[in-house]
Amino acid sequence: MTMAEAVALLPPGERTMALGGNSLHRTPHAFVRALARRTDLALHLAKTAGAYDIDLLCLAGLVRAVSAGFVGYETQFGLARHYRRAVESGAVKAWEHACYTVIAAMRAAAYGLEFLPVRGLDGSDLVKARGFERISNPYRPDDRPVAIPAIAPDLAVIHVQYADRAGNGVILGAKCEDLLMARAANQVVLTAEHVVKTDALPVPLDHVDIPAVLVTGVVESPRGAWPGSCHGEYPIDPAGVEALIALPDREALLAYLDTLQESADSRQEAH
Amino acid sequence: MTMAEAVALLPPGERTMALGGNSLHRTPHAFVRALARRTDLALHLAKTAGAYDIDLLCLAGLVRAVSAGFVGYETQFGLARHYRRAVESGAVKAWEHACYTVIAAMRAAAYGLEFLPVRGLDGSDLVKARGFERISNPYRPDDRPVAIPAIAPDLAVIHVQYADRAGNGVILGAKCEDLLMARAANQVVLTAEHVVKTDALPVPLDHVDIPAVLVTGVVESPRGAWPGSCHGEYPIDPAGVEALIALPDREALLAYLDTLQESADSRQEAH
Amino acid sequence: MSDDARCADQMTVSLARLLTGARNVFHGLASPLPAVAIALAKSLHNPLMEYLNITGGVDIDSSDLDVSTCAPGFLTGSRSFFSLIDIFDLSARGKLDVAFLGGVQIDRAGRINNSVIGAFEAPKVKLPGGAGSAAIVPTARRTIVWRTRHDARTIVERCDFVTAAGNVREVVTPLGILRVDNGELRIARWFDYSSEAEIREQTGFPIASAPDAAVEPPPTDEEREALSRIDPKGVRGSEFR
Amino acid sequence: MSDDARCADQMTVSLARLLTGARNVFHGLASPLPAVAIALAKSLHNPLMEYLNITGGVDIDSSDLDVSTCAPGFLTGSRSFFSLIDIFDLSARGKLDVAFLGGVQIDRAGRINNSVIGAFEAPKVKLPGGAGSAAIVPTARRTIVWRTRHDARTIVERCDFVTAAGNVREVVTPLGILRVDNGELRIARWFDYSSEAEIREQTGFPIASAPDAAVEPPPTDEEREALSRIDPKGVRGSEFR
Repeated sequence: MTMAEAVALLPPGERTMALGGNSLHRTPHAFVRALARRTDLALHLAKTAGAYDIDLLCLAGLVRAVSAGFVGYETQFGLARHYRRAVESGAVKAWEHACYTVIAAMRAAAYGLEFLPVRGLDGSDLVKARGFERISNPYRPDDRPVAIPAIAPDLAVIHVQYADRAGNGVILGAKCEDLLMARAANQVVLTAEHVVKTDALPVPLDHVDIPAVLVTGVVESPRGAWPGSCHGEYPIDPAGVEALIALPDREALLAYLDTLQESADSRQEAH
Repeated sequence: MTMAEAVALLPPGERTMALGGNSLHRTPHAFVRALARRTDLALHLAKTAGAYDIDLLCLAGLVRAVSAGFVGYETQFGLARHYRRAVESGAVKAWEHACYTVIAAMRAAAYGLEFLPVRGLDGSDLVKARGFERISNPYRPDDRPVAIPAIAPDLAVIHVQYADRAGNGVILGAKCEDLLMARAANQVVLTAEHVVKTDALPVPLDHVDIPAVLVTGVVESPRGAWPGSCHGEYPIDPAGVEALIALPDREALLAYLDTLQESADSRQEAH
Repeated sequence: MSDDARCADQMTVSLARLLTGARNVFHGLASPLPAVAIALAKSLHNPLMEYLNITGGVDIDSSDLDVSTCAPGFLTGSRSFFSLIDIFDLSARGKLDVAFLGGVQIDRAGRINNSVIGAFEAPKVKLPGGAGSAAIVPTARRTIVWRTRHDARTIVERCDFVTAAGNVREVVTPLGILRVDNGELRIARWFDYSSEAEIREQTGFPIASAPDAAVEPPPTDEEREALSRIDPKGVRGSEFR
Repeated sequence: MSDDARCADQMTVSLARLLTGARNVFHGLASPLPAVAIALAKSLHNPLMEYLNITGGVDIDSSDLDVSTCAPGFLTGSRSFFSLIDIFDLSARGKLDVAFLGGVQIDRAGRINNSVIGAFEAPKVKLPGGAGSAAIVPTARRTIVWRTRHDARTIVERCDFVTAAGNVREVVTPLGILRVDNGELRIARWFDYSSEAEIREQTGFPIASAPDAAVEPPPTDEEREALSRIDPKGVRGSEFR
């Protein structure tokens, strides 16, 4: 699959999309940049902790809501200012979660359920603010866990170090919530540093992280997590992160993306 | 840990125990045989599909209830007659599950919940027979999934091909429900064909199946799944299975176990 | 050729024919006939069908079929790895196309019993249990049930206990193929060695025939040849022993 | 030595001292001080403590600490692999001993706000969010909160929004250690460069002192030596820049 094909998978309109990785690490940033040129999406983005990915798509004007436990660049690069501005202006809804409730929401979707109870949240204003309802344990009525509504992404995009053409993906290092995300989503696209023959994957087939059964397509995407890190491949590139943070608006973003010369069409199909 | 130490982990009384593997495959049979000499346990056994393991412990008189989707030897060896006799006589309660509800029950325990809703079971008499209650989806009241009560084993025993001394376990081939079981249980013991140094495990550490964090002890147990199969190691030994099936009673079982010369004490400590 | 061998071949071939157009298919443990039938269908008419089994094997090469259908051989040649838990979840998400499940008793409404003969709390016979059926039959898009016996104690008016009910579409027995039409089992096909009348006689309730009821063609030469290639050890016959 | 560097060292040392006897401990992202403090505690007085982090790393060798506390370096030297999902579940099962969580606002009842300044639906400032805190603070046996600022806008009578509440035990700031006693924050320790009075003055509500309130000893020579060995790049100072 080419990056252009991957970017075209979501039909126009309101869609839910999950992005793999955590904060600046192993996130499918090349896909996000390619997607930024679309104008016909109102995305609900879902992940436990986002940064550059959510910030960029907010700047691109493609986001209507974000379900996440944390959106920001951690200590080094500070707040996600494009996201923050979009939320504070009312353009984007911050559907704040605890990271664990994003996990519960995706578990619900993966298990074919409309909600899943979760342990925790007692005392948090998030329960009321987010409209989360409690349910009664039918076996012990004074146990009233919070029921988290399912999040079933229309598409999950996951960046992996290795994939075969069939769609078996191998994640080295932190898995983040990507294995779960692949099971919760209706379609899965892998972007991969390396597309290799099945027997050249770095783990035996019975230890692949993302099973081909769930995968719609694989896009070869070397340095696809840049300017974030990719375990075993490259570290964070601070200049690349700062360049996004410094952009004032959508036009500047598109001009900046042009300078990167990584248009979707230029990507080779995975061999 | 020695096999004797593993066998002594469960305090006397009513305990819930989960056993890894599926039917005759990669089940911790050596552990089960060693446990059979105890007389002070009333076990609730939990797994999706059991065979020799459950049959043997029923013959040993150590079982009070079995939560399983299937107990039998599949096509070749027929019904689990010791289990069946124990159930039909009333000595053992068959808490029949769908395999998926065993999974839901262990997921509940792994997630710190007392129950988990599950999709499916509509039209099954198991719901009423097992006293499973439905709960209302608080966001759409006509959605009423069945709530499966948690099963939190006091001990899970899992047979793996490879483990390091710290307790990182690698399962080659079918994983069955063992990864989940390890997370649902209060304590985990691995019995391992091969105890090796961490860097000699057949997958990188970020792909181990059972994390050492959850493991109380590792017992070196070559041919520990005999007479069942162990993927990559050995196939089913039909004579060994038939020998158990043919035993008439507990006394005969203990005499038979003596002939196997694999007393718990004779096991070497893992090097 | 013995009667049993003939039944095994016919049932396997008929199960395989039912897989035309299926996108994915699953069988559990104790399922030799479905395992061979799936290999046959992939070989003859549905090569793109995704075959899932308990071991995690996906589209295995079926060179190592075994009487125990969760044996390590059910991973041989796998092109991916998709665990049993994944399969149950897939079904719960409504994305499992076809599931094969056995039934010790099958009743008029196409419901199955694998739990007990007699009362659940005090069974006369404790059966092995329904394995995944109670969760899969209602959620898989289509369930095909098979049973290597067809008599009035097997195909019954009402199961002693309903282990699973839901999307059962066909029931394949040594005598023919029953199909659930409008919530009731009907005769859809009989075999060249059986007959509509024999099915009626051996069924535990007055069974009607579907409007399109007809004789099922016996195995073709191509199917016979493929069967002996795929299953030289006769795994498909093991359920008759 | 700058004021900030002194605060960073003192806070790190104090956080490490709080880990005496802890069996396992977790920090999330954006947690440079806890990451260094854990390494310090393991090095000096609690070598058997199990250290869990977002990457899946377990008891990493801390040779590759980074300002981003979910960077790949947080797997270096790991002796196992235990994912973030596993850690949340462990906490939900009541088996997580100590969690470190940050708080932009911390209130009198030891509750924390990482969500918004102003109203939730129309925030004046949208903060990054509480990450795992809402789920972990009520389920971990003990939560230690740290904040590199201590003033009346940070330590407040009531949070604008309660992101998380539950088992917060201590709050460590540049001025000292506050402890939740009987559901209310009290002054437990001040530092040699601060004072009980300064804490009182910089706190947004009338704060009482615990019966055992006292000065916290400054870093010992051993602690200083270990700090420069463990964190030569000054990761612990990054939160003050």
